[in-house]
Amino acid sequence: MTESASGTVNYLNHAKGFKSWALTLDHKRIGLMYLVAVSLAFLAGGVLAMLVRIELLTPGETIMGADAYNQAFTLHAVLMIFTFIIPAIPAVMGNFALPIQLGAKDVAFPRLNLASFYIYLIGAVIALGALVVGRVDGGWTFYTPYSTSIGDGILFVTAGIFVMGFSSILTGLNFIVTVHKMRAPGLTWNRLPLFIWSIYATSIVQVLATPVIGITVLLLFLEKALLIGIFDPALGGDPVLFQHFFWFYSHPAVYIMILPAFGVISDLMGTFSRHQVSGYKFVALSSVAIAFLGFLVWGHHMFVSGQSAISSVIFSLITYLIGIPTGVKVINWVSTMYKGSVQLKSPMLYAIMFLFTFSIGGFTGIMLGVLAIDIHLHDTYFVVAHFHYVMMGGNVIAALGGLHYWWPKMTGKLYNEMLAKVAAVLVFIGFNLTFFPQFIMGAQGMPRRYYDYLPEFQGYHQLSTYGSWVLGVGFLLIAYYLIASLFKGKKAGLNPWGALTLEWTHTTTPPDHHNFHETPVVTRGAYDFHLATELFQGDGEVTELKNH
Amino acid sequence: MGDNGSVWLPDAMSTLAGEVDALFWFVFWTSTIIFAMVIVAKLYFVFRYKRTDDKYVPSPVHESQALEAAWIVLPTILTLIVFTWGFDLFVKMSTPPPDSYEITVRGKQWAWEFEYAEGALSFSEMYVPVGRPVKLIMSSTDVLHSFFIPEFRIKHDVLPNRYTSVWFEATQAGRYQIYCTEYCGTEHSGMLAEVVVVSEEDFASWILEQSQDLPPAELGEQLFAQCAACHAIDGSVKIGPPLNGLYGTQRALADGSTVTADEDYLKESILNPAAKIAAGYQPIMPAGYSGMSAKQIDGLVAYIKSLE
Amino acid sequence: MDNASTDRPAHLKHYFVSSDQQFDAAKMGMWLFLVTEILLFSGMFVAYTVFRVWYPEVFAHSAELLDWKLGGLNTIVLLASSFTVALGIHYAQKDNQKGLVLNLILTFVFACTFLVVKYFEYTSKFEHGVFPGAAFDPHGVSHGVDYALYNIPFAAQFFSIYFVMTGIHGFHVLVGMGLFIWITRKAIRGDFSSEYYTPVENCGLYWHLVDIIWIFLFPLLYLI
Amino acid sequence: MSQGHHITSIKTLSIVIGALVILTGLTVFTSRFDLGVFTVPLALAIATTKAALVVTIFMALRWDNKINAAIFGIGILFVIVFISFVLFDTAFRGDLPNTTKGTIMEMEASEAEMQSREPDASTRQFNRTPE
Ligand code: HEA
Ligand code: HEA
Ligand code: HEC
Ligand code: CUA
Ligand SMILES: [Cu+2]
Repeated sequence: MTESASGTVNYLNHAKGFKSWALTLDHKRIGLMYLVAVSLAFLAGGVLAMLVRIELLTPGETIMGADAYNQAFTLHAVLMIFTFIIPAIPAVMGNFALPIQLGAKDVAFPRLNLASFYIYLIGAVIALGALVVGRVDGGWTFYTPYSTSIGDGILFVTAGIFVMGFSSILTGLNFIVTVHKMRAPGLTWNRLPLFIWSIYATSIVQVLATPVIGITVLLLFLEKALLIGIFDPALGGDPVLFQHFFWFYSHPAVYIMILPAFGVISDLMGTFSRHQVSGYKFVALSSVAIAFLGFLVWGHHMFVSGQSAISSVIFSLITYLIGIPTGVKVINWVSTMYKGSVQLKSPMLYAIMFLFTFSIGGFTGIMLGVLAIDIHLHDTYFVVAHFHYVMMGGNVIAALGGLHYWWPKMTGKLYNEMLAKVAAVLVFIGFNLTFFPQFIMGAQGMPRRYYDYLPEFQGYHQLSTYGSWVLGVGFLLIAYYLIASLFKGKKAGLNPWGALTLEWTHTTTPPDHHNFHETPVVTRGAYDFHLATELFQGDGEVTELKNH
Repeated sequence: MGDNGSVWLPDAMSTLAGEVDALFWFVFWTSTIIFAMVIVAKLYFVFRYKRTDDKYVPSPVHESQALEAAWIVLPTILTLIVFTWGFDLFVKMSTPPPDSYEITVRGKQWAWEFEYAEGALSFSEMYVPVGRPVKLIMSSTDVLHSFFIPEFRIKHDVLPNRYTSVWFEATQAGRYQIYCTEYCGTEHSGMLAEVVVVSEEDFASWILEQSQDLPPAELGEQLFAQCAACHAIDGSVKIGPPLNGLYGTQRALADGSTVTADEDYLKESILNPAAKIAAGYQPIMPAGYSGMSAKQIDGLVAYIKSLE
Repeated sequence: MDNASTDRPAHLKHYFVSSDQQFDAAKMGMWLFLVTEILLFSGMFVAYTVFRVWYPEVFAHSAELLDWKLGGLNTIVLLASSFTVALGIHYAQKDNQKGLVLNLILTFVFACTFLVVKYFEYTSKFEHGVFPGAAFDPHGVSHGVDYALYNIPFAAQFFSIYFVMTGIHGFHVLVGMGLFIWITRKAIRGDFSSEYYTPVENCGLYWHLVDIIWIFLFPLLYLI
Repeated sequence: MSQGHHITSIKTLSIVIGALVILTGLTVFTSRFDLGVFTVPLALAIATTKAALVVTIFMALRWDNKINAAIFGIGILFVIVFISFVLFDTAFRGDLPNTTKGTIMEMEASEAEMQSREPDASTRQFNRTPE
């Protein structure tokens, strides 16, 4: 990255040395540091997933014992959820792109932003301390009283999650204030890029829900350390109450994971169809609707837990309602392409794949929300498949789309488009091969969190494991060409995709240290391609931009 | 698959299973149809409106409020249908008929124990009569478990502080798998059992047989089902030490001393496992077996003695 | 960094357009932060409500063990400190340095008083074996109260909730004291004026929230 | 710029602190009497009034930007959601017969009590739902 973008001064090269990164207040650099951290977390979580899959290749012990397996899937989930997927899009792409899309010079509280990053790192390290101290095998849901009766490792994991929660809260708080207070002149709410709308909605959820996981893990910590008897039935507590606490956060948290993905997809759909995103207002407001409704459905994880029927009914009903704003989005994305000009670059390829995989995940979510059906499907591989389809097939696929979209802007380099397409297809095939069979075996009755299983499920498990290998190859390929692009990638133009948001039209590639030399004045919506007068361009060509 | 199962669902073997399946298929097919429409439209648009001219900027399409509203109203109606249906069935599945035959089920790390009204006990096999509603009254002696029989489409968490129940009416004799589906520790995946559905007469005679006195070693063999998750009897090491050939040997303990594995030692190991810890093992054997009757303990000891 | 043009005051960060924007942003951030605090405490209130609904008699009975006089005293102390903070901000807005500093110091003193009272409350409970969690074992007699009478099922839950709630609250008081030391020093240095007093305003907001939490804790734990 | 910011007069602040102290006295005073079902609502109503005074005047939300009031309101709303939705479960646990109303601990306690009353009540029944 030494002399990117033909020696012009930009945020990557204006200052050098370790300190200029470690102490930077620049949202773009912080975004990049998150990118590195989050990728490592994904790598670690992914390696554990591979081990889990290999273990399940045959019934009984394949490569590890029951204890090791239980810790592997717990750690896989904790890493993936708390250290990877929650910060993935907001902290990486949100940090990088959101202030520029707003026409701001930085986020509202840059110091807080840097602090969030370090808090995240500290939290992650504490959580991993559990590995050193003792076994943690409760599953990522840590249901009591099992979780409080296992080793002391649980204290570290809860402390780590507590700390990482602050990072998430502070990031969300920062973005809400930034969106409210730092929009460029002319950038009305109706003109905001949909990415911003969805990050905004996400931030609301982060601010409102994360404190509750804080108090939950704190109480769990005290339950273990002092036996305070709120959750532990042996001491007069109620284990189902813990589940309420946990899911009050963790259901909204799934919208922390998916709403940013929605935002990325909206931006990709608009840009690569070169068309107004259809139903702009509906798409924007449905994010906020999902954010709020998302708080009212947590009990759908507890239909067989022994909670009262009246709450099951309420939760089930509201669960369906979430499908409606989501459906509004899906259908509007599809109709954005209608009479558009669709270009299948690799980011768009991911967006198209997203529609497929996320919809499967969403529809199976609706099936799980049906009271009578969930009784059969709860805690089987059907649920495992559902949430990988929404998290991996939703968030991760969208994150890959976003990464490929913003990569040229972040690094100033173009990656190999051919390899990118191959990798996208590999990921798509591998993903479906891994997780589709899990729907079937789940419906057949294969319970989750099983180290050993009955021989009749072996065929499905094998398919799934082979799929995970294809997936692994796909990710390795992505890692390869992205890293390679840093060293020998072609120089990226100002606006290789012909997008209309400010990071493409009003700043250099890579962006200047202060984003803009003059505060941009916005005169049109984020997807008003027909009002744009600048030339659209192919790869690498330099465009004449109106305001430069 | 079996007689009335499919690629997706296992055989439906209880009176309500068929109704659950009907709902499942309704949701499955409506979802599939909507999904297919989304995907077909998507693919069609991708190819139909593929970019050919790099300079071409399409003009915006006028949005139809009516269309937007339709996307909101239609799914709402569909989901409300599914909700009502699912709720209705849920209530049915949660309300056992008053004349149900009752079995008490206890989950413990990591075995199931079934106690019948007549006082009979069984482990890892639950006998039930065909064609008669059966209600299971369940509790746990340690952590959360969950009781799941796929063929009957029933599942409910088993809690340590509360009785929960499920009910079913089996429609055909046969053996079906019981799983634990709430994560409960190392051997969670080994917490299996089977439900054995037999005719009303066979059930009656089985119960009768159970209440008769068994020779101690045979009683012990039955009871041992709940130990089998941790103790092998073929010399292999599971979570606990193998118990065959144990009797009469010298045991090294974790504190460095040794002890002869006589009857007293066996008894103590069961009643108060923490007292003497076998070297090389974690002190994780549950203390919950002290509740067994003297006869049962004697049976277990006799059985362990008999193991070669 | 060509922004540092002449008319920008020293406290204005380069990425803000105006002092007003900066002030509004900071204040909005603070309100958001307060909301996260409220939700953090909400977990404890949920636990309290659930157990209270299940065991109302036990909770009403256990509450008798807490000294409402000390609790009431602390309520007044915290209310007074809220008042002095509000006064402090008033003086800051009026450019009255002395008034500001004096009131900040008073607030700090009230906060100390609160914690001292809390300390005596805690120790008098510990003496009689009233601990959170498994160590709960009330015994002995003091002021004519026989503690052993409170050794009933689910009283332990009440006291666990009491200690966790007041403990977290006390921690917030401690943090608040740290904040007041910090801004008092700045105030003495003369950093604040009617043009710029954002930190005072935000610390004040935080402190009022701590007060509000206590306003609810007091009747719930001590009185009913 | 301070012209834009509301300055609360010392008089207003003093009135509020007076009211707060009086309300504190009132809540202590009323708690001395047994008001039955009104005990809790009354205490909560007084506490809410006090909190509202602090929020609107001391924290100056009354004169503040509307967005801050909205933020605060949403926060309170979700606390209410949290408490009430949890109560939908905990207050109605056991409304279908597949979960018992009482915990095993409670059932055993009432069982023991019944047995001590009528010596021959020896058959143990699990599926009874005690009130
Ligand atoms: C990114 C994460 C994410 C997302 C977005 C979702 C989205 C949804 N989830 Fe999922 N879920 C998880 C992550 C996620 N989930 C996780 C991690 C678990 C398991 C946790 C654990 O136990 O470990 C879980 C578990 C889970 C359960 C509990 C299962 C069980 O344990 O028994 C349920 C039950 O209701 C559920 C429902 C839903 C629903 C209804 C949606 C909806 O939001 C989906 C909405 C989308 C659509 C419906 C598709 C698009 C819509 C249309 C094209 C319009 C037409 C639609 C209709 C007519 C309906 N989820
Ligand atoms: C974001 C969330 C997320 C993601 C992305 C994944 C990804 C994967 N998961 Fe995960 N999983 C969960 C969240 C997630 N999972 C959760 C919450 C659970 C529940 C746990 C519980 O029950 O408590 C679970 C459980 C779970 C199970 C069930 C275990 C059980 O119940 O017994 C299985 C089994 O197949 C599985 C498999 C996989 C696989 C094969 C992937 C693959 O998609 C992984 C692919 C990734 C890689 C192969 C990494 C390669 C990456 C690179 C090479 C990157 C390059 C690096 C740089 C650029 C530095 N997961
Ligand atoms: C949770 C797993 C678990 C279960 C279930 C379990 N045990 Fe054990 N058992 C252990 C472990 C671990 C040890 C070794 C540590 C010790 O000595 O306590 C052990 C030790 C023993 C010993 C002493 C063996 C020796 O080598 O010295 C006996 C006898 C025994 N168990 C009998 C039983 C019987 C009988 C049951 C069922 C009624 C049972 N156990 C159930 C885990 C278990
Ligand atoms: Cu018992 Cu899992
Ligand atoms: Cu959910």
